[in-house]
Amino acid sequence: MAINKIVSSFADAMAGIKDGSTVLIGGFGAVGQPNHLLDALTEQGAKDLTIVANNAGSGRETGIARLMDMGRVRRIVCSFPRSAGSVVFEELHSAGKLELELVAQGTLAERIRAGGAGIPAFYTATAYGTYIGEGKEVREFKGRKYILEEAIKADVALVEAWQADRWGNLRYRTSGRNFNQPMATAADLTIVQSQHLVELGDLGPDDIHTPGIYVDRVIHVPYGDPPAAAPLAD
Amino acid sequence: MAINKIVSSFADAMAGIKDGSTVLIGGFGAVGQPNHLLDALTEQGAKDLTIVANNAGSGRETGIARLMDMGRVRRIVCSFPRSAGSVVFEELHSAGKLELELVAQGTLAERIRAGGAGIPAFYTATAYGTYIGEGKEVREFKGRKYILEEAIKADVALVEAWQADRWGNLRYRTSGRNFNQPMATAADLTIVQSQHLVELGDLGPDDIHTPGIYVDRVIHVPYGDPPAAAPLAD
Amino acid sequence: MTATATASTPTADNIKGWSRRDMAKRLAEDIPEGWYVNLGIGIPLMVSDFVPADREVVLQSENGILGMGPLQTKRTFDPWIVNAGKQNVTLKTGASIVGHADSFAMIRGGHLDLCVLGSFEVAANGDFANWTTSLKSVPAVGGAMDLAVGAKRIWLIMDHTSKDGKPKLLETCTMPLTAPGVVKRVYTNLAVIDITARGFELVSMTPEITFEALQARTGARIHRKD
Amino acid sequence: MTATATASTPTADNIKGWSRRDMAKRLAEDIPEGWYVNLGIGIPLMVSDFVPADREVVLQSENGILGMGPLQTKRTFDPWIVNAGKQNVTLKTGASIVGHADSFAMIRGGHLDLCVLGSFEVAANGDFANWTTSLKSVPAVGGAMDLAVGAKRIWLIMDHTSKDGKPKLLETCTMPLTAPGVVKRVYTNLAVIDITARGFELVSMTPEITFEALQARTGARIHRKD
Repeated sequence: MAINKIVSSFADAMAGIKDGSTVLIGGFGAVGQPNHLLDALTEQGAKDLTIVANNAGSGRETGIARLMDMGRVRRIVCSFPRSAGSVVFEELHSAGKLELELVAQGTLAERIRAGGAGIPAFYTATAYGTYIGEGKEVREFKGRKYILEEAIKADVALVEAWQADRWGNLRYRTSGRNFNQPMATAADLTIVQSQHLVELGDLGPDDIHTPGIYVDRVIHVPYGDPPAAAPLAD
Repeated sequence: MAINKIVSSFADAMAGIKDGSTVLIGGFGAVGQPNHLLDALTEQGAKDLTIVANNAGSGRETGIARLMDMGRVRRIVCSFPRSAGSVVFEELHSAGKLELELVAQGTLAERIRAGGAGIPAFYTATAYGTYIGEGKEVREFKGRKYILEEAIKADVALVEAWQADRWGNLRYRTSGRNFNQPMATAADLTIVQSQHLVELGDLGPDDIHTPGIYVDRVIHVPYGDPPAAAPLAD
Repeated sequence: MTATATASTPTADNIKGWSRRDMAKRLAEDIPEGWYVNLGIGIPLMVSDFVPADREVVLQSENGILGMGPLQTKRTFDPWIVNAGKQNVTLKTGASIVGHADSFAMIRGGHLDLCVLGSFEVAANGDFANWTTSLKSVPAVGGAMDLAVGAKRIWLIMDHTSKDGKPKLLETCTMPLTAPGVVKRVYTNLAVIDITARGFELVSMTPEITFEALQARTGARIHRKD
Repeated sequence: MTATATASTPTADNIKGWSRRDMAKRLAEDIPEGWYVNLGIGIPLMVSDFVPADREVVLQSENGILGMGPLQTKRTFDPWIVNAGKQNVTLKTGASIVGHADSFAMIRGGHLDLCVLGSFEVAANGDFANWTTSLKSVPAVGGAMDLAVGAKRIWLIMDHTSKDGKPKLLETCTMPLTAPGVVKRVYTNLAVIDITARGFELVSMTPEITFEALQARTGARIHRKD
């Protein structure tokens, strides 16, 4: 026998995700988004979800937007809900069908990191004295004011990686690291779609971005490159 | 002109360290200890120092023990002050000439990480209900009790790395990473002794353990391997 | 100090002042070699084009890049590298990548020498408002509040007045704050103004305008440097 | 429950029970494949020698190793790799290294399935004391308190009594606690005992001893499993 976290079907990858789960979704822009896992979650059927992600999706046909459009999301925790194309978010939110918790991007990242690190709460200067900080506990340390923020610990994390081995050790490709790295640490069930599967030992001990202890399942999804963000100059 | 953090003398590396400074010292056991920087600090003359390190030195001739033996350390913050050979620590501490703040190892690492990350304080379950946690603020989150711990931010960090470039980007070798990595982020002046100097660009963007923003000065100290911890079997 | 000496409609004299490129260039020339700098989306990002070629300045992008280079061209295309504005950018030699938690630890830990942001409003006490004009619709905040409190200094690059001539440099911000008391300097089309303990302090201004006319376009007293 | 039925000096019958190797072996056989395990310095580290060869268990070392292998030999010598006890150890294929902050984030974040520690005392409520016998001299704590609260379960491996026959499994610890209420199971030379809501519960014991004699050597009631 041997540890083998690699699964061969999306059904196996998604098995056991319950209604009411909190789901972390990696990615920043189009880079590092676990789109195939999002599609698989849509297929799997869990509903009444809380989604934690930097953005609230765009368009209607894919990813977070599709999941929301199907009425499967009760609440979203994010820093940048509104952007070009976030039509589903805006429809549902303005109709009162989707709760929003707006979080500063760094606080979001740190709350997730804290969730993975066993820190239940921490103080931060970010958002003190602003609308987002209103109602939060304020405390002074060494003459500066901070607010208290609590950790985010999730049931499920959906992560995209560049390379993975059977222990679940991961490497990301440049900007694909983003939220994937902290999110991988902060869920009871971390599911990874990886562009490449490699042999155990191919990733050097000093070169692993996410140690396998954080990863539960890996599925091979060699989908290629994300789309270009915009037309480029010659 | 160009950014060049590489200095060529220990005097340049240590310039400006003031009496009364708090100094973080990397290393765990003999591995990753910035011994040449410690000698240079001894030479430089700053006194009334607060030292933050996992151990309180061993022997009398080198490193932290020598600095303490010369009467230059007022206070030490560490998790494992007492071990085989910590004679100078024990002499000074029992004579009332050296203050000790005993901190659980993980709390020490996290307080340093918090210092580098702009988190003034955080809650942790470690040491709740123990002698070390006595007198600290207790707070309950989701039914579990935690104590409040404040960040450690230092004036100086002494760090040992395996590779460094002129921007101060660093890589460590296996167990040499230890406290060096968080400590590099948590001081106003981070000074690195590096076994190897490499050209800018030799360290791949995905492979840098400490980005150069955290590093102020680098000196080339190709001292070779640390000693074996103990005699080995054949 | 009153503004009675100036025209009742301050913009009627049609002073345009510096162009956006001029503003970005002035700001770029004030960045010393070796600074670590985060440039906000939009005009702030233009600053990178004007850093003198012989001066090494390291640009950070909140999504985890330290050592960001210019926008990609078809020749340098790599869709895996994006900046905070989700544009495809290049990496400079020496660049490093970290994840989001480590990137914001870098930002919030006080390691950036400078963050340059655009803004709707700024007040004489250093408050500024750049993330939303109103809380009526759902706003997006992104990394603005983290950068605002985390960088060693915040410089704003913004128009001195709104299109209809209303001051954007004020005694007190009217829009939802991004952060209180953090702005150190403002580069506008009309002037460069420091924010100190006594409020707005003039550093320089476009030759097209008089001090009195500048004051008339500003919602709080501008002090001259001693 | 009283201990009156047993000899007044419980160790006079000279029962030794299991050897340290036996204890380590019993514990090792209870670790399922795929668990992430931190083994404390000393006897706990012996456990790694007895994990069945066909069972993959991943060992963590608090100084940043995940996937630690056996001690180095002269043939595999690499002075850059040490464990928490500062012994030179090997890395297994698939091992990864992190720094101290990330290693203790792993430990404190509840990611280890198991931590095995030695102990001076353990109480029926799950409290244990393994870091110092007294606060009179300066103690060293290291990572014990972090591991104690961070791992999903704490199993202790320890002698059932002191050399002079005093129980180490107690109603209440007398020495300074490492952590309150965290121990799930105790492997001693005489028995394997779970700690549940009702206190000590016998899992198994050495055939050399009777339940009554075991109880007499224990400072709190031992329940039989239902």
